Amino acid sequence: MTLQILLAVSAVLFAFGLVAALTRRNAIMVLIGIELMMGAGNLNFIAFWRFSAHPEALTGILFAIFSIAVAAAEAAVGLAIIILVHRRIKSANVDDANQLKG
Amino acid sequence: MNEFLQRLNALSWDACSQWLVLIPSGVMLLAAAAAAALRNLIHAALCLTLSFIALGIVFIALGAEFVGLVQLLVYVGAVAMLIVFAILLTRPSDLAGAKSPFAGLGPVGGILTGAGLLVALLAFIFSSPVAKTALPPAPVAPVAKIGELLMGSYIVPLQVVGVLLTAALIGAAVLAMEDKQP
Amino acid sequence: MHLALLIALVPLLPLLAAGLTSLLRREQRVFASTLVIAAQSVSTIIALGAFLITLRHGFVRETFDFTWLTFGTANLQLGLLLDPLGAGMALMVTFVSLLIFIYSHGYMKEDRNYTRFFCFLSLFSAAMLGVVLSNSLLLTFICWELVGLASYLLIGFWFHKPSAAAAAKKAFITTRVGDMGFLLGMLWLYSASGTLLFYDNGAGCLEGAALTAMATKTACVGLAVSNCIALLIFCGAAGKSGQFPLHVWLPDAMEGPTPVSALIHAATMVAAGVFLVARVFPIFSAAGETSVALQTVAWIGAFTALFAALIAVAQTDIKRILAYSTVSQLGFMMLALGVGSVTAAMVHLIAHAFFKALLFMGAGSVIHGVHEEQDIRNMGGIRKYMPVTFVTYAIGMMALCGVPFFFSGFWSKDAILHEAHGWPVSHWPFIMAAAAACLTAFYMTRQMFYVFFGKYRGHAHPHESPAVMTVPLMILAAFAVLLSIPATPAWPWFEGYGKGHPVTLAFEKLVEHDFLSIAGLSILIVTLGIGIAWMIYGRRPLSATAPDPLESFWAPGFKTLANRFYVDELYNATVVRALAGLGVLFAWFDRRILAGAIRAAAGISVTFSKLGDLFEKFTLNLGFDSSCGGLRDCGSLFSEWESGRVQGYLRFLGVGVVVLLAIIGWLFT
Amino acid sequence: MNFFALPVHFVQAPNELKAWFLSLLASFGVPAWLLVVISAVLVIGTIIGVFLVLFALTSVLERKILARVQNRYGPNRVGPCGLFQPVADGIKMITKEDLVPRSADKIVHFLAPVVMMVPALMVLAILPYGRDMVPAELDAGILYFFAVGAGTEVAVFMAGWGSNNKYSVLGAMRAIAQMVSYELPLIISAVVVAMVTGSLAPSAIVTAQGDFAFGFFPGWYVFTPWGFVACLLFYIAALAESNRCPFDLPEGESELVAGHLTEYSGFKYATFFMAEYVGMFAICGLLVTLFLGGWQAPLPFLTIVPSWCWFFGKVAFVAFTMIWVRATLPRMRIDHLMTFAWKFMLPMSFAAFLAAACWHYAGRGPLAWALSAVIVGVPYLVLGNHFTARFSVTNRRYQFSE
Repeated sequence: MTLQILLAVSAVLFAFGLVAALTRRNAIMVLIGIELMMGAGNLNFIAFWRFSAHPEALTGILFAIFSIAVAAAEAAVGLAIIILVHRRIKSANVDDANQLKG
Repeated sequence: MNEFLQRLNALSWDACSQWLVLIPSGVMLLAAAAAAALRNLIHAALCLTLSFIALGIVFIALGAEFVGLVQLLVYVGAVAMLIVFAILLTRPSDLAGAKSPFAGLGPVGGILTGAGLLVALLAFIFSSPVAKTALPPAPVAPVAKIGELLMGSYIVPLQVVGVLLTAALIGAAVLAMEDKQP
Repeated sequence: MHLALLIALVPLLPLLAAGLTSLLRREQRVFASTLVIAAQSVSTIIALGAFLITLRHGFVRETFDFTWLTFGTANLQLGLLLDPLGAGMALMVTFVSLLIFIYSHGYMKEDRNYTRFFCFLSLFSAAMLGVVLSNSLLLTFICWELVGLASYLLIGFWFHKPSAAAAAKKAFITTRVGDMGFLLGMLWLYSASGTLLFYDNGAGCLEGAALTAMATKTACVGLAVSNCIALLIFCGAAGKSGQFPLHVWLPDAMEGPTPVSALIHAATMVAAGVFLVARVFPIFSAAGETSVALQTVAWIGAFTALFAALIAVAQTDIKRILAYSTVSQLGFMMLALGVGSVTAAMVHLIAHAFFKALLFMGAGSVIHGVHEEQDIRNMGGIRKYMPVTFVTYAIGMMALCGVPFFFSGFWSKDAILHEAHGWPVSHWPFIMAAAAACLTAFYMTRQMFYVFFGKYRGHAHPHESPAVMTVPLMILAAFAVLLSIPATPAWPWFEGYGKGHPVTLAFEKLVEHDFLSIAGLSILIVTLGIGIAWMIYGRRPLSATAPDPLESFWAPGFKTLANRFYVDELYNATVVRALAGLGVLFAWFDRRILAGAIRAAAGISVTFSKLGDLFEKFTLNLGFDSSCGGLRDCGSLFSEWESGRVQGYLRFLGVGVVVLLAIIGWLFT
Repeated sequence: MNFFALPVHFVQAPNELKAWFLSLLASFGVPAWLLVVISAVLVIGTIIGVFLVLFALTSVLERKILARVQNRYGPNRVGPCGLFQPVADGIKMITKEDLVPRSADKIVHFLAPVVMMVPALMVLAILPYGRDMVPAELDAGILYFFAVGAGTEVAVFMAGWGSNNKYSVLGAMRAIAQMVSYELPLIISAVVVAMVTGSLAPSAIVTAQGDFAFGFFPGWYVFTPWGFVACLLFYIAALAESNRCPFDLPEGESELVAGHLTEYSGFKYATFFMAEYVGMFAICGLLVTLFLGGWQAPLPFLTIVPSWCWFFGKVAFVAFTMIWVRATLPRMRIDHLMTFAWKFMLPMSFAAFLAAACWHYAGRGPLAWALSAVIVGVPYLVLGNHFTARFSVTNRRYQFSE
């Protein structure tokens, strides 16, 4: 097993997340896509840590932990916003939230 | 006797670690693809959960046991449940009447963008000499050391993350609070 | 260790009391005030003990440091410091605060939120004590911001009044402008000296090595680093101490309850700025006795002193006059610091704290007595109804004016004038300060005549305040007189205490030539001020409706003064308007330029599709529907650029990343 | 990272037996990888077997204890004293028709009981059943327990949503809200112990509780002020996590038929039932590990009794108290339940956290004792006062649902 495989897996995961975030109509699906991309980022952290010359510094691990914490905060706030928007415009569709359009 | 069992354990671990990474990776990618593509939101969320679980297993198999468990705890225990809650709370207008699962721009451009990015990334990954590093011996990441680092060198980021999470908690509560005057 | 614990208790006790009080219910009034006053008393006693320690052992400088955070190789240390400067301040702050707390018990008796009030008061005092006793600029900054927070809470205590809420916001935001400078200065200091501890056995930022390094390195426009840092820190001090041009919040802070005004103006908030400059004085003077930083301080101080005194002449609100007098007196203190005399500044700070607290509480007593009337034109003749208040207020007024010999203000102000006179750079600050002193005597006498003499012009029934309010007044009055003893040049006790050498009684200093000339001058100034005021206001009965005698003398000038030189209006017209204008500009930019660009792109694409359309219609009429359809799709795709769809933007982002990656790949492989 | 490690100790009969068996196989020339598999299968099989027997026993004992409390007999027909009742129940469950609603999401509906069962069994891997008897000696065992345990919520949701029944969805939502809310105090009170021990490994936590004060008083964490509070919080949160009375709202039959279990019958229902009980044992086991000294004997001279006996004895005791609570307390109302979690349990667990920190830094002596007692006592009095004031007996007020 080489680093290539892990990075390729992570790239594919990122692409899936990006496609979901770009094409899906429901805001929650967009959020799911973003979470997938975050997961890909974390996989990269861990992969580079595993293959690094100084794994005992644990840098990748700590970065991944912080990244997970940030992702959790982002999900909480993002979903709260989606629920609030839904309450306002009765839709969770990203296309319908266009009140700020000039 | 004890040494015999220990030797056994070490042997078994080396033999299966590569497959312990690759098989969950495959599962994770399949689940992620399903999560991105499925029309039914709940199914998508459940596939996302499966993908997170598989990702956690990949982390554990790569030796980052703590991160893997945190990943499971945070994503499966909290984020997935939040998403599911949000889906159920926003369901009535959306699950039934959606004409197309895709946004108004249509899927083609998005998929093309994603594919383009994937091709670019893969080209880099497969041409880079860094990525050809062979697998070094398994590092150890003892929890105690992670804790020491978090409370030592990384104390400031830790505090900042604490503030961030508190702010997110309060912010989410305030955002989702019922309006007193409708 | 035990001493450190004891010192830490001084700010911690009020803090703890504030914390506990915040948990109490609104009805538990007696418990709250007892708790807060008891904590404050204990911390006063401890501060007294600390003061005695510094008194007994010659020159004392004890530091107690501990590490707050360690990250990487750097660690942030906080610490406490016991030296004459801090101990004297701490004693003054605790004592004056204690008296104000007791007074508040009487003043706020009727208020519904009595418990909350005491909680905030205690927090205020704790924060200020933290500033005073800290040995680390970082801890100072933390407590400094806590002072700001507490002042916000207290000024806006009656937040249901829109003016009070606005005043609280104004105080908070105006001081924040200065604090930004303070923060930058602190960061620069940390990067320049590697530590934020004041004194650390030779390694602190106020000690030899660091100072030399900062003074010798040059930053921008030929200024030494120490000067830049000092000026940035002075921004913060100017904000808190209400120096021009950040003085605008201080008079508005009168919207809070009167004990708060007393606390802000005497013991805590405004003193913080002066104290800060005194504390980091070595940085200011690192580049020489007349460094750029010190000159700036001196000029701003002198200007503020004169400027605020001028404004005070034309005010009619009893508390507003006192507020501008505070600004003016703070200018005096800054002037003293700027000309290099920490001692003179601190003496004046402490003396001023006592008599200004006395004046504010006296004013509160008057306001209380005439049923919440604050306009001096509606008062008059109150000395008959409130004799205790009158006598104590008169003592405070005479101390503030600098009436000779028996009042602390005379000696402290005299010392400042003396120092300013000896300043080698310029004589103008001295002249401005002398004029300000004259004006001080004038407006205070004017106020006395309006409030206490003549016939009562209001409609309420004035009455004397209860003992819980008058006893603190009497104590403060006693101090306003007694403090004159250690402030005379004949027994320069403060100077000796601050520098740690023994003090001897030397009456011959009183008859030295340069002292005599300055003292004579200041006696003359005071007499002049009081005399003119008596001529204008004392000889004829005053009226509530007729214009002020000065106004009938020179109306436009008086109006400018009464409107505070239009500084607030100036800020509204410039800063506030500028920000609003910036917003409009951005909106215009957004609408015209950005949207225009997008529209142009869309127009181009639409033109292309139109061309395609024409092409189809007139040239390739048959069989090319599909290709032209493709062109039209292309056009509509382009026109979707201005869709307002978030995913569209995200898509552009993705495409951009791909393109960038492609470019990088093409360039570097 | 050693899931299959099995250290051996002479007096530990089960370990000894396994080692002997494996070496016997090795002497017959069985390849090493097969030995590993056999070793794992042996351990896993033993654990599953033991817990299934425990489940069967408890299901009948619970009914008998409940009956005793309610002054009636309970099952007493099948076998001696009705002890074979679970066998009869099992046969009944397996032979029952497996009903799936027509409109249900078939796949999710089918997967839910499986997903429910997996974490319930997986968490058993890190419990120290006796001295040197940890199936998986994990560095972050406690974290593993909670991380894997989070899967239960997914299963509950799948069951509720997959049934396509409004009672099921409501029940599942309630269950998830309740589990998420009570997971906080649960985890924090476990973190308190980890913090004091300085390790997340269950075996280290048990070892840390092994000494005796004054030569006879066990050093279990439950006997410290913060530990006592954390233990009670953990116990209450454990009741809520395993959806047991008085927190069994998700399955409250008077309101929601049977919550997320409404549309399940036959073997799937039995699986849920089993998973719930195994989950209960697991969380009792964790409670015993964290606070009640794990497999440590309560008195020095009692160490001659095998350690795993102590572990299972304590688990049985905790499980008994849970049954007792179920027989005694009425069900809570949903808003009371949430209020209790967020406004009482959470602040109290923070207080326990603080108290433990003070206990550690004050030197773990008598002073530390007094200090931590004050730190947990004051919030308890304040919060308790607040709550009793709110729930004091007054005239009835009617609240109408909207």
